[in-house]
Amino acid sequence: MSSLQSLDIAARSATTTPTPQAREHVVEVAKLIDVSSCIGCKACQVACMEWNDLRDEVGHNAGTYDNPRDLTPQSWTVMRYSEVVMPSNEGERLEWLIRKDGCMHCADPGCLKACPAPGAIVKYENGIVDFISEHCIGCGYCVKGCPFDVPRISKKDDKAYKCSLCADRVSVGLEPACVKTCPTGAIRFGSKEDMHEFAAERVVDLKERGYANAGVYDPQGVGGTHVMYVLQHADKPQIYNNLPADPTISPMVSLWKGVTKPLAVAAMIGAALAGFFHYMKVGPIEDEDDDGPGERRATEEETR
Amino acid sequence: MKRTIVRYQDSTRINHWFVALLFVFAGLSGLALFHPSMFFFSNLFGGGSWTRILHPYFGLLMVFGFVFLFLQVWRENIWTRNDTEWIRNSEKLLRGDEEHMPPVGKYNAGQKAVVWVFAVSLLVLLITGFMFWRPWFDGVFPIVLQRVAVLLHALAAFALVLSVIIHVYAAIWVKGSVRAMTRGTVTEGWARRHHPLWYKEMRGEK
Amino acid sequence: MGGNAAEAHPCGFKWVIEAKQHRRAKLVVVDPRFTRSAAMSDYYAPIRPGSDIAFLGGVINYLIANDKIQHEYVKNYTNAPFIVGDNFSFEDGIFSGYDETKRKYDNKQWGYALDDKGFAKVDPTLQDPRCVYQLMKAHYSRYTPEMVSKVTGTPKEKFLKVCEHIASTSTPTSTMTIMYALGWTQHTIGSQIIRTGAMVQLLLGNIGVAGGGMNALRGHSNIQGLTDLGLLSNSLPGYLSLPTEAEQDLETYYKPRALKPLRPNQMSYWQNYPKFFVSLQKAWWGKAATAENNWAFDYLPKIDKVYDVLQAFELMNQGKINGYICQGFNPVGSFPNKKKIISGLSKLKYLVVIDPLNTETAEFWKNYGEFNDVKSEDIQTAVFSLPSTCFAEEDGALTNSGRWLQWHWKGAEPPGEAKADPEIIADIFHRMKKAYAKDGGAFPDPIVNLTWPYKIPHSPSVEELAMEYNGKALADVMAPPDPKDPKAPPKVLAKAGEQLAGFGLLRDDGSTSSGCWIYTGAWTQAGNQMARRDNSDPWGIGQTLNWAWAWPANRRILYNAASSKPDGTPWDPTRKLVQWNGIAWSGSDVPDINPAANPGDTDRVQPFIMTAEGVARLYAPTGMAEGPFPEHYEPLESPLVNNPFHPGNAKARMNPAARVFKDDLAAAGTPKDFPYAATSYRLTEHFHYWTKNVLTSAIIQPEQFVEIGEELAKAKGISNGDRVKISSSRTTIQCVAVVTKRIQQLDVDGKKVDIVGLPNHWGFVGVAKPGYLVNSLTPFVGDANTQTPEYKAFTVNIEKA
Amino acid sequence: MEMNRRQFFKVTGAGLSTSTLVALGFSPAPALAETRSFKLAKATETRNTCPYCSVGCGIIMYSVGDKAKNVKSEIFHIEGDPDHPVNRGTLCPKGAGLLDFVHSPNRLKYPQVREAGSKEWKRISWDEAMTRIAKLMKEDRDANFVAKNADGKTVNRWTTTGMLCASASSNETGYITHKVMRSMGMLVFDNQARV
Repeated sequence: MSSLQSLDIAARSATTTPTPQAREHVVEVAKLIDVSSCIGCKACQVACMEWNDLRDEVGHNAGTYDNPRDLTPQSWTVMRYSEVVMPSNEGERLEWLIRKDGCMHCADPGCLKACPAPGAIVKYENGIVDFISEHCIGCGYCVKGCPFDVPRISKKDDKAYKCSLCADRVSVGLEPACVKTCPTGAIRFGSKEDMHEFAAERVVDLKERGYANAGVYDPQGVGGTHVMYVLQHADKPQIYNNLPADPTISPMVSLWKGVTKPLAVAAMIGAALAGFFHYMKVGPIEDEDDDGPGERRATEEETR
Repeated sequence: MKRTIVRYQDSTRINHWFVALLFVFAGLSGLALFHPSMFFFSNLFGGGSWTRILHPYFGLLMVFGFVFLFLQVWRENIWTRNDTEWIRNSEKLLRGDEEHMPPVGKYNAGQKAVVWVFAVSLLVLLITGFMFWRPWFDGVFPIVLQRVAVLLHALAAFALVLSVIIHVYAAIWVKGSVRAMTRGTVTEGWARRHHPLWYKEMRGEK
Repeated sequence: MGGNAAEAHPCGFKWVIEAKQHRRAKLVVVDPRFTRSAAMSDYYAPIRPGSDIAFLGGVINYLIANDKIQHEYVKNYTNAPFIVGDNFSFEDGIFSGYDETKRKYDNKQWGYALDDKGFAKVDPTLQDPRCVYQLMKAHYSRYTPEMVSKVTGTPKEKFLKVCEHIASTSTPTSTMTIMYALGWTQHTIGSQIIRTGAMVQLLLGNIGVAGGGMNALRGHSNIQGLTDLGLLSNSLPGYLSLPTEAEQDLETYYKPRALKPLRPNQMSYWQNYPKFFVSLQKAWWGKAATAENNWAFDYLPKIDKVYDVLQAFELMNQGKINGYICQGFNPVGSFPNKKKIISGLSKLKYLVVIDPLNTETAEFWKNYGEFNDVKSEDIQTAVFSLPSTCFAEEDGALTNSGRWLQWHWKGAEPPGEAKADPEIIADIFHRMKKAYAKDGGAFPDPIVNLTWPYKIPHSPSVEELAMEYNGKALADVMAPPDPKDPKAPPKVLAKAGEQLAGFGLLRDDGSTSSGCWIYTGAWTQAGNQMARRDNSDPWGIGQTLNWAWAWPANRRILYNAASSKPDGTPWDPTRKLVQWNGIAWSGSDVPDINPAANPGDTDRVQPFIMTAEGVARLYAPTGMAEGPFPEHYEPLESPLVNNPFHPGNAKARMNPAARVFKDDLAAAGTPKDFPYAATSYRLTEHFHYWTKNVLTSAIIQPEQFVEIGEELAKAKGISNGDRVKISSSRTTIQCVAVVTKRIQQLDVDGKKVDIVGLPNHWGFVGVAKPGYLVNSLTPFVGDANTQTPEYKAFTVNIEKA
Repeated sequence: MEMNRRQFFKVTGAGLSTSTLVALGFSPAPALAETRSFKLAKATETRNTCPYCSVGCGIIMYSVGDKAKNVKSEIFHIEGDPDHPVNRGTLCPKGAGLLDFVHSPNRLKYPQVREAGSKEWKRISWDEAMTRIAKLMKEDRDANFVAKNADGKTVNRWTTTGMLCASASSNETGYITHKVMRSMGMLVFDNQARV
């Protein structure tokens, strides 16, 4: 019985039976991050911290603007800064590409596929992938499953944490905190369809300004994502601080969590049953002293 | 009173049952994480988190115990040509016909195979287990390596459980075997019938 | 240029992105560093810190040379046709009227040539060699693209590309706005840099039009409000100014302030100065201000010299100041040359700090090891720290960059025993008043007679204070006799006791009172206009006249009559602002001109109503301390040994009228010891020295660092993340080095110049990592007009730590 | 397949035990998938302006309690004001972090004094602090007030005590501060507009 009638669950970790899906006519939401309008001000990081009552520790400056240095259980989104020199119609041009890193909310989430704990990871009907910490057992399988290396396990409580796309705000009809606060409107929120339309407009504008390969990043390798990027150089996503070019769930994970496991369980149960029926059919090899066949032959020899 | 022969010393038996018990714990807690259908086993260990915490320790202890057991029995389990012959005829044995089986020493080929599968799979389980043992080895291994480790761990676990099932069934199937491990002695008939070479050897000494 | 809106004003920068997305606007950024604004730019060009006038002078030269000027705008709305007097001259970097010993100019020699009726002569054809246009053309002919590239270090083709972008807005239908901030103000030639920018905008016809203008991105949330209310050493509320010693009576006091128009029929609004001044005196001293005592003129202190902050700390160091009160201000962090600031404070008898947060100033006497190495026992200053409320714990109005007075409401109680500022000030006032009433003392009159009409004397309510600065009628305010019907009984515009609706109702006969004339209209009889929250934008160009209230008279764009051609029709029909419809001026904003002033008249009322000329000033005969035309001068501490425009004249290396004291001039760093050009600036994650007390800001930008280019790093063997030592002629500090492609090495005047960037958000108090106050490095020198210290261009040396 | 009685019991026994296992509550726990409850549900909203830069963004402050007398209103969340025509609900990293300014550990809570030469603060009452300050100011003014300058002109100025005013305080605070300090003849008097 999910206590969340308004946002039905499309998929649940480690659950072999389908979740309640009668209400599937739900708008799929999406967050669009337009890297070409992002000024890297980190307002989204602060809004996320403040809304979710998270406070990372005050780290060090290691020679870049990236603070905190990486996603952590207390930092669900961080800005990644890369200074690249790209060819442009006026020769070389320095560009400062700043990408908001965080959960991509995949349509086919690797974390959910890898998670062994029932109900620890759920994907709602509107596309949000959320961690239900109360069921999380802290095994770290989600870290193996995620193609974008996003989930982080907290040392304090052994629970996995990541951006929840403000499922609590979205469930009462508000937009996520980072979307609302973004000063330049680089982060937009709405139905995935609308976001694709807006992204297309942005790509047209970017192409006019000399970015021939501008495009939308919505990788189909994971069935499309509910967090999409507009990139000035969509042909080379890796220059955005190694955003994977074609992210898919690792074959190891799909093998590991795919069809092999049920077969293995079946094989084990099968072996036990086979033993049982074999016992029924062939019957045990008795251990009587004298009338066993092998036994008879041996005794005849010595007693002679 | 049937005459019996001593098959296993007390220390070996205690060691065996120590490993067997830990196998049950490690196995059940492992199976809880293996497939959702068996996740309810985690309730035996106090819930999912405790299962995840205890499982590595059970595994470690089991391997630790197994090492001693292995040191005691590995000499008798060296594979000989005779064992290949046994394997070729094992199909008949399964149908209950023991006559055509070649004479066997202390361990027949089936038992040897089981021991070696135990050893290999426990080794793989140990190595791969460390690679994603949270939280102690959290950041030590790259994620790509951990993905391989997780897969191998599952495969090795599967092999181990399967061979344990076979091992247990064999013991039940061949009447009189269980007492070898429970009381350490077997009946002379059992020895003569199943392990003639070992029987001769024991009589030789006696 | 001169500002980094993406980092310092991100939510304001949203509208640059909107313009790019909806109007396909182009963003051009010229900055010593490739900032986060530059990351959004369509075109970026590097520039050496302190060489902005050279760049902009080059732009003026380019516009004139390539005839990219909006001629009709320049001819009608600027003083280009005005004829300059004969004794104005300019040789080798120095204007006429310079007194070298006092380092001051006497601007009487820069006046216009006046005709017999006292009006300035004009030559509409702009051919007269002494007309402003020709003089300007000659003055900036020296700023050739080659010279500009030599001085600024900006590669020539990049400079020309920027000029191309700027020139494209010279047509009436396309416009440009300049968004500048401290990047332009914090130089010894700061005010003149801004004037050069304004001149560029005037040549392009971009002032007074929608989407145009000179947008000063001001710093603090209410810096505009406090400047409007005159909290400056030489000011009174409403941009009135304190009398100087020489002005002993009202007559001489009014004369230089109530400017008579220099062209016939111009509004020259300052001629109403007496109405504003008398209303202020009545607001402050009520009945004690009467016609007999010149409306309590002598209650006001008279100025002998400018007591700006640099002067204050100079006097402190000379032991001439005993007490200092820092209300929400952290001079130890924000003023240049920290050593001099600390030594000044140490000579005080008492220091009072009123602040919601603990600051470096409050603890200047405490030893914080390498970050503040002082001996407490030698500092004999008694320091009082009084906790005050923060924005969330008080009602009131703040005035933003757009001159909007916005009311805000209190959401929580202050922590502990903290009190609101009005309460603290009231407390000081009452104790002083009681002491003077009881034991007398020096000139008690202005204190004991100060009006204090507040219902709760020890805690004046913000509503009462707002109503007071809006102003009210003390007696019935009569309309001036109607010329058409002189006999008609005069109409009563406002009854006694009523709040006044606008400064048009202020009188100089003592019948009205107003604490700040430009704020009249903020709290009228109809109530608190500042609390209005209707954000409708009927014209679709972002004009929300019913949101809050803007001074003056809720006008949102100043000089908006210039958005129409001389005949009153709009320059750009697609973006109308204010135009003449035959009967009156009207449009999407409150007209900044007499609504009935028909543009068709021969001497029409010109849009720039505050200037005596009625038109904008390309040539400034008064008002600027260092010359009517901006001229490039090097910063006090420059990597160059001389001013490339005037290599031979040592007097013209630095701004001849800059605010600098003798010992600081002598102690300035030389290019030999400190070869690298340095600039200090803000990051978007922090607000000066304030947010290092804020955990979220500390998390996203935890530790002090310096930014250097890859060439300098290679030369000094510094790799990314190393600790480095940065030294200027005043001290040495240490921090982490960020080696980046975003700072390029420039070649200037045949020399390679590296730039060192110093963000200034760290100190020894706060939750962020402790750091050095960057202003320990900066020189103690200020702008000639505003005395703003030169934080943006000085020289340092850098070593691996 | 002959299954004798004893074996039969063995099989049914195993089946019985597992089912009791389930009955003992070892069945998989009913999975609750609950998002975090919406924390602003019954908070009190107050409109305010961000105190940092001069864009003057509108903000909404959410505080605990519904202004009931026994509740000391505590702000627990600050967000942008979507109605404000300039920022339309957006906030920069500083504005979004205003909550940590209101609750900064460095907020001053009571008056303190540092005596001349001492190494640390000493807490004092408001009354004692203000009495001493007023006394110091009056003494300094009476001692150094200049009514007439060298050549006899009335100047009525007091330049030996100066003040720096907060550019982040409201117009009302600025107005009353200016009115009081100027009435004392203070000339060394500035605000952040100077830097």
